[in-house]
Formats: sequence, C-alpha cells, structure tokens
Amino acid sequence: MLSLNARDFQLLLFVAAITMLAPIFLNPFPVDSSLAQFNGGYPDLMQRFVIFGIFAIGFNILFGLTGYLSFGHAAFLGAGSYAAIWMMKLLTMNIIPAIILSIIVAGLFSLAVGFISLRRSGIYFSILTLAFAQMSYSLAYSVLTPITGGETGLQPKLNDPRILDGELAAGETARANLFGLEMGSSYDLAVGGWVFTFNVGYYIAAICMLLAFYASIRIFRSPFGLMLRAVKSNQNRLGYTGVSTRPYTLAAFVISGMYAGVAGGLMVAMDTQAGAERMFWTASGEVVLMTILGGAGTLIGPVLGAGMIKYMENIISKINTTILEAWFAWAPDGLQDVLVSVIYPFVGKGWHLTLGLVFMLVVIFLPGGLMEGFEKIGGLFSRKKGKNSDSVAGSASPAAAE
Amino acid sequence: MEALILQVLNGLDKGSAYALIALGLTLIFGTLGVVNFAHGALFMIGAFCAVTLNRLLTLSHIVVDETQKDFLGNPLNVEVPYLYDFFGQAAGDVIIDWSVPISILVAIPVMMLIGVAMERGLIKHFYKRPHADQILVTFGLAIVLQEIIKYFYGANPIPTPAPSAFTGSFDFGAALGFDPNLIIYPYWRLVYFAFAAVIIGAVFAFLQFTTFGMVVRAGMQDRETVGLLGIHIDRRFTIMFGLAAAVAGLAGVMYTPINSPNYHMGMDFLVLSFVVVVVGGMGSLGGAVLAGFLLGVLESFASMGQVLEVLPGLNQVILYVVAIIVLLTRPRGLMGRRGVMED
Amino acid sequence: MSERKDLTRRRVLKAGATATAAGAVTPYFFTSPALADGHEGFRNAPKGDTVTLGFNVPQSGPYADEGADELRAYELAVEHLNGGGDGGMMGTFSSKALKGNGILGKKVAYVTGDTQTKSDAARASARSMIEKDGAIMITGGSSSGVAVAVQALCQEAGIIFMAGLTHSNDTTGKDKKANGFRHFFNSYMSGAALAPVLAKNYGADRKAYHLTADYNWGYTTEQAVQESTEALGWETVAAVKTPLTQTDFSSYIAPVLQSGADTLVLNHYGGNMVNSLTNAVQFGLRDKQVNGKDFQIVVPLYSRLMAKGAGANVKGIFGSTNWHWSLPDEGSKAFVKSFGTKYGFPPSQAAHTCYVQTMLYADAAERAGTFNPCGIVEALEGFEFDGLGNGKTLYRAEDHQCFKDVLVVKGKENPSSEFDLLEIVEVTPVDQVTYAPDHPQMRDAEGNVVPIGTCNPGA
Amino acid sequence: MSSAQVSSNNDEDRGFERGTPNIVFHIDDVHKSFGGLHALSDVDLDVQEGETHAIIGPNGAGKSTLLNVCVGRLEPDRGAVIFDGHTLTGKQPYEINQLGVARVFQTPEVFPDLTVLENVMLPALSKRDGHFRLNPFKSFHAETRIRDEAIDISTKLGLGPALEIAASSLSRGDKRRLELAMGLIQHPRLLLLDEPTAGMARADTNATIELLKTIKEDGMTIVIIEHDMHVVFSLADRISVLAGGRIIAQGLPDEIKGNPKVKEAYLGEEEL
Repeated sequence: MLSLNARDFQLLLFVAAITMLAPIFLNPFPVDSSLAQFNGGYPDLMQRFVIFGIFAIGFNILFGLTGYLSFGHAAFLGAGSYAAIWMMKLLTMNIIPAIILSIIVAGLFSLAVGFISLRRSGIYFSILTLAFAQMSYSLAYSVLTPITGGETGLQPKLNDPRILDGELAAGETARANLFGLEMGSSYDLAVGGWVFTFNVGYYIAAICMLLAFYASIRIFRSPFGLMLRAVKSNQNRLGYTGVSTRPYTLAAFVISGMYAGVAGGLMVAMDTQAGAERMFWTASGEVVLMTILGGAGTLIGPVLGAGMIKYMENIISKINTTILEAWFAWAPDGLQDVLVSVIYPFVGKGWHLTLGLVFMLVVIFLPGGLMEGFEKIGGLFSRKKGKNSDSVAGSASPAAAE
Repeated sequence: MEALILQVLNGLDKGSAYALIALGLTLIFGTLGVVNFAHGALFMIGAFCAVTLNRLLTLSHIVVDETQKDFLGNPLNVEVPYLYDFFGQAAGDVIIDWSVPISILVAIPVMMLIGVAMERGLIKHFYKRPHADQILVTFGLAIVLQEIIKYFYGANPIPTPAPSAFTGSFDFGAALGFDPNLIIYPYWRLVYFAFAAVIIGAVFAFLQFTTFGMVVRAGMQDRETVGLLGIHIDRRFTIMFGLAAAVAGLAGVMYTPINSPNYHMGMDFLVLSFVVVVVGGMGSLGGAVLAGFLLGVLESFASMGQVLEVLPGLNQVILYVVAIIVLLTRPRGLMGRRGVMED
Repeated sequence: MSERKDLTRRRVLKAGATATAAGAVTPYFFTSPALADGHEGFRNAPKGDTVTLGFNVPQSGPYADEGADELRAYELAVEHLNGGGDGGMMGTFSSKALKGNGILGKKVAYVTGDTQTKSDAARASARSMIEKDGAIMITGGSSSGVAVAVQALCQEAGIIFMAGLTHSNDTTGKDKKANGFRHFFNSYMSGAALAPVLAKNYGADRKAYHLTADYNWGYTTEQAVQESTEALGWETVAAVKTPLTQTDFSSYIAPVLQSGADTLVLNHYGGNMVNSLTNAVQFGLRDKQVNGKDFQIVVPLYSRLMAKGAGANVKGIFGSTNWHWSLPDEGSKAFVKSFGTKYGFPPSQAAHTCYVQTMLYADAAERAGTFNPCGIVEALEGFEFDGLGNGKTLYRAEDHQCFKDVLVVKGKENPSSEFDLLEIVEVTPVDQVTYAPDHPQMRDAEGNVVPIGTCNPGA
Repeated sequence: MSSAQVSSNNDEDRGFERGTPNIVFHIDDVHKSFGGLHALSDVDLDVQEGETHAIIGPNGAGKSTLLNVCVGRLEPDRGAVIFDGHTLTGKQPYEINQLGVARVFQTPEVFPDLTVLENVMLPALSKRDGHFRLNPFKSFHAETRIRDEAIDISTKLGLGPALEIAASSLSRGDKRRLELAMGLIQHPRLLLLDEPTAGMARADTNATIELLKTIKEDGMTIVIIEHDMHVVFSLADRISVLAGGRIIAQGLPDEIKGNPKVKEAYLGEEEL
C-alpha cells in the first residue's frame, strides 16, 4: 500500500490512528479530577507534539541515517518561522503561502550552511553547524532587529499591509487561517466528565506530520536512504564503492532543513509569533535530545522523543505546591508534608532536574532510546524472530521472505 | 595604541579562562575519548566551592540588636559569624576576606573526588558508546548538577569578592610611560592570568616530566598499545579525569571574584569551550591553550567601539566566525591530529 | 456538526454535564454563546464558583528568583482577594470595590507556568493556561520580550494580560495592545526621572559612555537616558552594544577611561547588570578622576534582587526603580507587612507590581461587574487610584500605561541587612515623567504611531 | 543467474573488441616516499585487457602502497596511474571506481551496520547512482534486478544463509567473502584484489580460486596482490615482483619461478 511494505504500512496506519485520536487519549482524566493536571490534550500542546515531531523526523533523516550530528538545526526552524511570519504580515494570513515560503527559505539556508559545513565531518561538522546557528541567533537578537523584531520577536500587527487580505473590520484581529478556517477554532466534545478538544490547527499540523512521516518512511526505504545509511556505517568505504558522498549528505542536510522549515512555518501558523530564542543552541540541542531519547535511526522514535520532552516541559513544569497538596490531601498531615517535599524538587520549577535525570536514565539503560525500551517490553510478550522491528537494520527482512 | 595594548591584556585574561576550561576538556577527551558536556558544570561546581566555603566561614549565630529595626519594625537580628568567636573579629574578617584563595585548598580534593566519582560511577560505562550517547548522558548530568546547585543556592548570582588587598587596578600605562589611567588593569585579573599560567604550566610539566604523565601521553596516542605493554592505563585515566575536574574547578574558584557565580555559568561556558577545543584541534592540549588565548584576544578586539562602528554585531559572532574560518582552512583545527573525532 | 471557535472545556463541561446522561456518549454542540447570565459572550467565562487566573513567571533560567518572588506576591494577592490574611493593600487601596470574597463573588483559583524567560515557552505556557485551565487573565513575566509576546497572544485569544516586570517602552509603545496593561514604569520614565538627579549630583557638563545590552530593551533605555541627559547638557561620548550572552565585560569597560568619558551608563539588566557593574568596579573606575571630576557609574534600571548579586559594588550608584519596600506610605507599609510576615523578607519591586496588577484586575472586574475583557478594559482605562504604594496613579486610556511617581535610588553605603541595599534619593513626581502617547520614543521604526486596537473578548 | 549472464552484461558495457592485446592499465614511473623512506621508486607496470596480473613481493615491499596509489587513497610524489586513457592520479576514489576500477580490501572494510544483502547491493547501486541520484521516494525493494544478482553472487560465495544478518556479525573469513562479492557485483573492468584469501582456510581458499577462475574466464582484468603462492600460480597470467619499492622482475609465472633476483628478495621468507 502506498508503495510501502506491509510492516511499514501498518506503522503508518498506527501513527495515523494515534495522531487522529490524540485529542481523546491525551485526555485520559476527567476535567475535574485531580489528575487532570496530566491531561495533555489541549490544542497548544498537541500542536507542539506534532510540530516538534516533524522537526525531529527531519533531523533524524540527517542524523539517524548519515550519522552527521548537526548542532544547528534550530536555525532552519527559526529562519522558516521568520519567513512565515513575514508572509503573514505582508501577504496574507492564509497559512499556505507562509509554509511554502518557510520551506523554501529554510531549504536555501540549509543548502548554504550544509554546503560549507559538510566539508568537514565528525565533531568539526557539529561545531561548524553550531557556529552558523549561534551566529544566526546572535544577529537575529541584536543587529537584525529591524527584520527579526529582536528580543520581542514578530507578531501580526493591526497596521500590517497584508496585501491579499481585505481591511480588518473594526475590533477584528488578524488570525492565521486556511482559506477562512481559523487555526484557533476548536470543537469540544463533552462525554461524561471528560472533555475532548478537536482543534483545526492541530489536525492541519497532524496531517502535515503524517505526510512528513510517510515521506520519511519512503526515504528510509529508498536506495537514496541506503546510501545515507552507508555513509553512517562506513563513509570512507563508500567512496571506494563509487559514491560521491557529498551530494548525498548535502541532500540529506537540505531535506532535514526543509523539514525544520515546515516545523517553523507550522509553529507560526499555530501561534503567530516568531522569536530569536528558537534559534539558540539549546533549541538545536533539544532536537538532538529528542531524536536520541526516542531512538536515532528509528522511524517513530524521534516523534516519541519530541512528545516526551514537550510533555515534560509543559505539564511537569505546571505542577505547583498547591496541586501537590491537593493530590496528597488523603494522606495524614505529616506524611503529606513529606510526600510534597520529596516530590516538589522534581516538578514545577524543578522540571529541568527531572528532564536531566530522564536523559541519563534512558541513555544508561536504553542505549537505543525509548524505542529500545518498547522493543524490550514487546520482546517479553512475543518471541518473534529478528530484533528491532522498526530499526533500519531490520528493513530488508521482508525482502528475504519474498 | 593604548587601546590595542589594553585589548591584548583583556584578551590574554579572557583567554586564560577559556584555555583552562578547554585544557580540562581536552585532557578528558584526549585520554578517555569522552566528549564531556558536564565539564562546564565542573567549572560551576568549582565556583560554588568558593561560595560554599564563604558561607561556611560566615556561619553565624544571631544576636538581637534592640537599637536597630528590621524592615518590619521588629528589633534587628544581627548575624555574628562563629569565626569571630574563635579568632576575634579582626582575624575573622581577614579569614573571610581571603575565602576565595582559601577555597583553592578545599576545591582541589573536592573536585578530584567529584571527578573520580563521576568517572567511576558513570563515564567509564560510556567509553565504548557512540559520542552522541556520551554527549547526551553528560548533558543530562550537567542539567542535574546545575539544578541541584540551583535548588540550594537559588538562581541569582552570588557575590564572592576577592581579598580586599586585590581590589583596584594596576596602572600599566604609568609603568610603561604613557599617561596615567590609559592602561589600567584590575589586580585580581592579573592574579587570574598568573594563576592560569601556573596551572597550565603545571599540567604540561606533569605530563612531560613524570612517568605517570609519559604513560598517559602514550595512552593518548595509542591506548591499545599501551594496554598491550601490560600497563594498567585505566586507573591512570581515572586519575586524569580527577585532575581535569580539578583544573576546571580551580578555574571556577578563581573566577568567582571576576563574575558573581550563578548556577548556569557552566552552560554559558559550555558552547564556548567546545568552540575553543575544536578550533585548537580535538585532543591537542597545546591547541586548546593556543586557541583559548587566540579567541580571547580576537574577542577583545572585536568588542572595541571603533571596530563595531565598521562592522556592527561583530562582537556577537566573532568566535563563530573565527571557528568557521579556522575549520575551513585547517581541517582539524590549529593543532589537531588526523582521525580524531572525525567519524 | 457546527464548529465553533474558542470554546473552553470548562464552560462546555458544565453545560455538557447537564446535557449528558451519565455514561451515555452524547456529543454536545455549542450553538449559542449567549446564555445570558452576565458571564457569557467572552472567552473562558468562569462557570461555577471559581475564577482562574494564570500566573506565568520565569521559574527556570537566570530570572528564576525574580519569578519566585512574583509568584509569592501572586499567592499573597489571591489569599487577600479570597478574604485571607490581613488584606494587605486592599485596605489602603482607594477603590473599595473589593470585598474579600473573591472576584464578583467567585473564589479565586490560579494556575502557574514557567516562561523560562523565552517568548516561545512563555506563549506555550500561557496558551496551556488559556486552553486547558480556562484562565481568564494572564499575568507575570520578567522581561519585555516575554511581555510583548504574551500580550500579543492574549490580544488574539481574548484574554486580559496584566504585565509583570517589563520596562521597555515598546510594551505600551509600539507593541501595545488593547487587552494588555502595564503597571510597571518604563525606559522613558527612568531617563526622565534620573537625568535631573544626575545633573544635580554630578553636574550638567558630564561626558557619558553608554554600554547597552544589544536588544530592544537596551535600545529604548539607552535612547531614553541619552535624550534626557543630553537635554540637561550632558554629552554622549560613545554608546557600545554588548551581546546579551556576554558574561565578562572587561573588554568593554577597559576602553572607557581612554575615551575621555567621566560617567559610565550601564543599560543592562539582570545578570548582565551584575557582571558589567562588578567588572566596572573591579577596574577601579570609581576611584579615578577624569576631567577633574570623580568618575561615576549609573544603572538606569535597578532591581534589588539583582543588586544583591553585585554585592558591595552597588554602593553609591544611582538608578531608578518602580517601587521599594522602604517607602513610607500606608500602602507600601501594609504590603511589606503582610508579605514580610508570610515569607520572612521584604518584597521586591517585581513582587509589588505583580501584586498590584492582580488587585487592579480584580477591582476592575468588580467595578465593571463582569469578567468580560471589554468590560475590564473599560474599567481600567483612565482609572485613577491611590494607596497601592506609588501614590496617585493613572492608568492612561491611550496606551494602558500607568503614570505615577518614579523612584530614584542609590546603592546604600552601610546596609543594615541583605535586603537593605538601596536608599531612595528622590521621588520624581509623576508630571515630570509623563509623556504624550505619540512621543517619538513610543513609535515604531518608521516613526508611525501604532494603534492600540480594540478590546477582544475572544468569542 | 549464472556468471555467463554476468559477463555478457559486462561485454555490452565495454563496447570494445576482445582478443587484441590492449594495455588497459598502466602505472607510469610512480614514486612515493614517506618521510625519508622510499616506499615506491620508478614503478612501471602494464596490465593487458583480460589478463590476470599478480604482484608479489616480501612484506614491506610496497604492494599495499602501490594499490593505495592505484585507487586514489594515496597521491604519488611523481608519476601517474592510467586506466583506459584516464589518469587516475589526483582523482577522488569514487571517480576512479566510477571508471570501472573496483578494489577488494585486504582488511575487510564492509558496512558493518548494513545487512549482508544490502552490503552487496550497495556497490551495484553505487555504479548506477554514484554520481548522485536523488531518488528518495523510490522503494529499495523495487530494485529487483540488483537484488536478484546480489543474492546470486552472495550465494555463490557461500553467504547465502547470512543475507539478512548485519555484516558486523560476520566472521572475518565471511567478511572477506563479502568484500569479494561487493567487488564482483560492480562488474568492474579492472578488479584490484588485495590478498583475497588471507586468513581463509585451505578449502575456502580453493573455492575462491575456482571462483576467480570463472571470473577470469569471463574476461575481467584482474590485478591481484597475494602472498600465497599457491593462489598466485593458480591464477596469474603474468607476475610482477616488487621488492624494496621497485619492480625487480616481471614475466610469465615460469620465468618468475626461476628468477634468481626474486629468490634473493624472498630469501628467508618462503620457498617458491
């Protein structure tokens, strides 16, 4: 189906089902229950899941396949965001031109950066990409303020030209839309104590992610993808096999840069704001962490990693003492205090600590990332032949059966 | 002219901080082959050794002073350091005043211990793992360490002054025959520079002139061969990790009077120190030191008002521009060896 | 299937719960927003007996301590609004609409989030408060970048934004929004208040050297201080931009003396300020004599929390601040007392502005009789009040900026405690810091006045 | 699939007539020194179309250096390597390969993370896509022609049962077989073999000889560096002897066997 083998098609269907039903299963707790704090099914977070999923999928095409560790991919996301917001300010609030331009700008930018950086490999490559990204960030934050808005970033303003859109009616705000369908629109479904929010923006972003995911499967399973994996495996040898590796790595770099552009454009589409911080090195580091945390080189791992980090950032950081006290209200006073004071350092403002610990634990015990964890769990239940079902190493197995 | 001399001084001073951190990072990378993203955190912990010692020295008991009022209008609680009780106020003040230099004595064993514990407890399991895994686990560790510090010390910078004997600045200009006040430089920064020079010299001498150092250098060149010679290289590498941690820690201790330490100072230095190490050439100790000073001096020049008028924003990007130019013209940095960290 | 924008789950839940038999899967379609009980027709209209406020403050990153202090103030404000504690400034506030029974009879609940002092993270956190928690108002923050970003978000979402600590002119200048309000003062006011004091203390023929943080807030502050001081006869020798990420300012400070300047103005905030000031003092600049005058350093925006980081280096250095706990008026005393009693130390100016903003919001809702953002805006625009620590204050209708006296402070020579770092030198009267809404410093890059727009109720 | 089909494909690619003595590979006066050490001096060598040319010599004679110069891994100080009218010197390794020169490495340099089948398919894909072909959406499994051939060659080399396992888990001997398969599937016009049987058991060595014989019969030009004289004399049409970086003798196997200079060079090494 769709030129995928059965296994990949199942995976795609699975991911499609998950993303389409995410508003439901991300809200497992009734709204008024004390565990509602853990519900992640609100539009902003769901949008972030899929947008950073796209970013990580794209990054994985470069890092997971070729092994080139870019420490500057956030720059492409940022460039895409700026392109999109300018398109919205100047042309129209419709997201299509914005996203198209963000892909183009990110693609061109990554072409330029990749062309120079790929002259080196290993950590030298990483530092080159880092240098370009940090330069972009520093300049965007300071001397390029007229173009980037600097510290405050760019948002749509009442007096923007927006050539294709008509004048705003009095009291109306410019909103990102897809031919009139506003990204912020939602439909709420109340079932018993549960409320599920179906948000237009989320579904548009989710469809983009499915397309991105599908494209990534195709790339993984293509001869082009094989070349990229060979680069990671033994780049030197590949030269003696007759492959000019630079064009391949550059193509991978640009493709992943364009993925970052899509993510950047979607970020602006979902939340009309572009700022320089999203180009800071920690943002580049974040996508590296997402990919490794989920499982570099696996198809679905980076998406999982992205979801995990964004969930912690948005959910764990919002837990405060009041909430903790409510949770442990059942406990006797002394015990409640103990429980609260034990957990408190790890939540709310301490969410970074939890994040750091999770990184360490995952890397120490699951070198293959979360995907390895799932495989281990899966392995307990079934004793199928061959190990990693999703990893690229297993990709040729269906062929053998033919 | 005066401006240039001044910026060279500045550059050397900045460079000495960069060089110290890069030196430790390179020691760890060169010996153990581990990319240590927690190195900045070690620098930060070193600085907090000084903060902690200062706090310990100023541990106080409270005396209620009825003549003064606190902000709520209650009698003021005056804190009197226990030190005063032991040594008297005058001597106590001197000890507190010198808390930063005294912390060096504390920091060396503490940092060695932390380094060895880190290596034995965590890093040694990552020798054979890909660099990406090393980066992730040490980055996780760096976050954990800085969050722990933040939990105990808060997020704000904590002033940790130098001994009052070193306040003020030395007038180089007057000494060299220029007009006074044109080339002045703070005493403590000169101390820092001298200190860095001593540490760097000591590390090099240690590697050059001791048997231990020779074995380690040989191990840096070719670990397997040294292993084949029946030399237990692992234990020496553990000690080297402790040493590198101590170097980073000392750099941190001495840095506290220059900039008040805060919990994220390590992260601020992390990217920069990697740029320094890579520009110098991965695994090259000399390269790390050279690149540290080079980048320090160039950064200082780029921050001159006259330069910024011509090239606005150059001060924002100078380190990265230099890194890009160096890496494109010298593939392995200034003094890098072939085949190190290229896959 | 009808599709409606901007619903919140709380509202739907309550309505839905009545319409849904237990266990039955009955979708609820929201067709008419006007159920007309006075709390409808706008986003996140509170249902039931609580109203949720969103406190969005930096909890991680370099401003975490400031954020923590803001959060303390918010918790205190909520306590007072709900009738707890000693009522704080509710007793001194000139408006007596608040009764200590929550807001409009609804108990005040709150959610917290972490801005990380990053626009993206701040907006993500604010959106989760709006979308998930049904917050009716967002407040907090400790930087102008975050304030402008979140303010724009709230305008779009139809939520009121009560800015926390934000000092850039832009927040109520070129980036002002109808749904956003700022109590804190701004760069222009700092300049206007500082300049006369500086001229009085240091003379009118000073040569100033500016070091400016290379981002929006730095630019507006540099411009404000430059224009104000030059108007009084000062000369600006040089203005050098320093990167935000700079930690060691030695290479910027070393050339100051060579330039012939006799005053150094540090347009830095937070960590930058601590480091640049520490470095400047290290270089012994203040012991020098230039042009026959003692060399002086000025820090336009002081924060006591940050000044603590610079230690003894702040002694004798002039700056401005929005509020200080040592103010003798009844409002300040009441606030310091209830904050100090609860937490054991005096509040910072960030805590003060956040507390006041919460009170002002609650009061506006009471007076308007609704939580509808448009009602709030109407109640706050042109609102004059007193008793909240800054004397008589006006929330100007044109740009939603508070106009009040500005404090000029100086680092104290002999602090009696770790909180007693600043002394008030002068309370600059409000007339002296008031400017026209279309003042050039409040315009955008092309010199146009950006309209504030109209209030957005979000539904 | 049989090797007959393989060779007929090959002939089409070549497009020139067989049978005429045609110098296809020429090493022209190559010098290479490392520091003060002359690894290669005045090396001249001609290889004719379709012949199997063995280069032998004692350890340290410069055999591997010569091979490295041929495939572009090392740049000679002087002289040139010419293949079919193209100067190889100064070209990138991939360009040399694209001209039809394949190398089988002495120490196996396979792609450890890929499966054996992928390892074998890759060189065939390289031959087609090596200059860069952006086909990200083409399915790898649609490459049936290449895959069939890869399975065929692997099976012939005894790798049939290992097709789906990662190359890293192969034994050393299997890796060498894999190397050979990777060289053969490219149908190179010139195959450079660097000690193809080193480390193999006797039986495997003989099987490899048989395989190489069939390839040789198909007309492929082969340059083989070998230590094992059994292999050399089973396969070689002509032999060059390298010692101390110089060619000390060149000729038919029988001539070399009797050459006293060669005996001298090999003194203490191994009886011929």
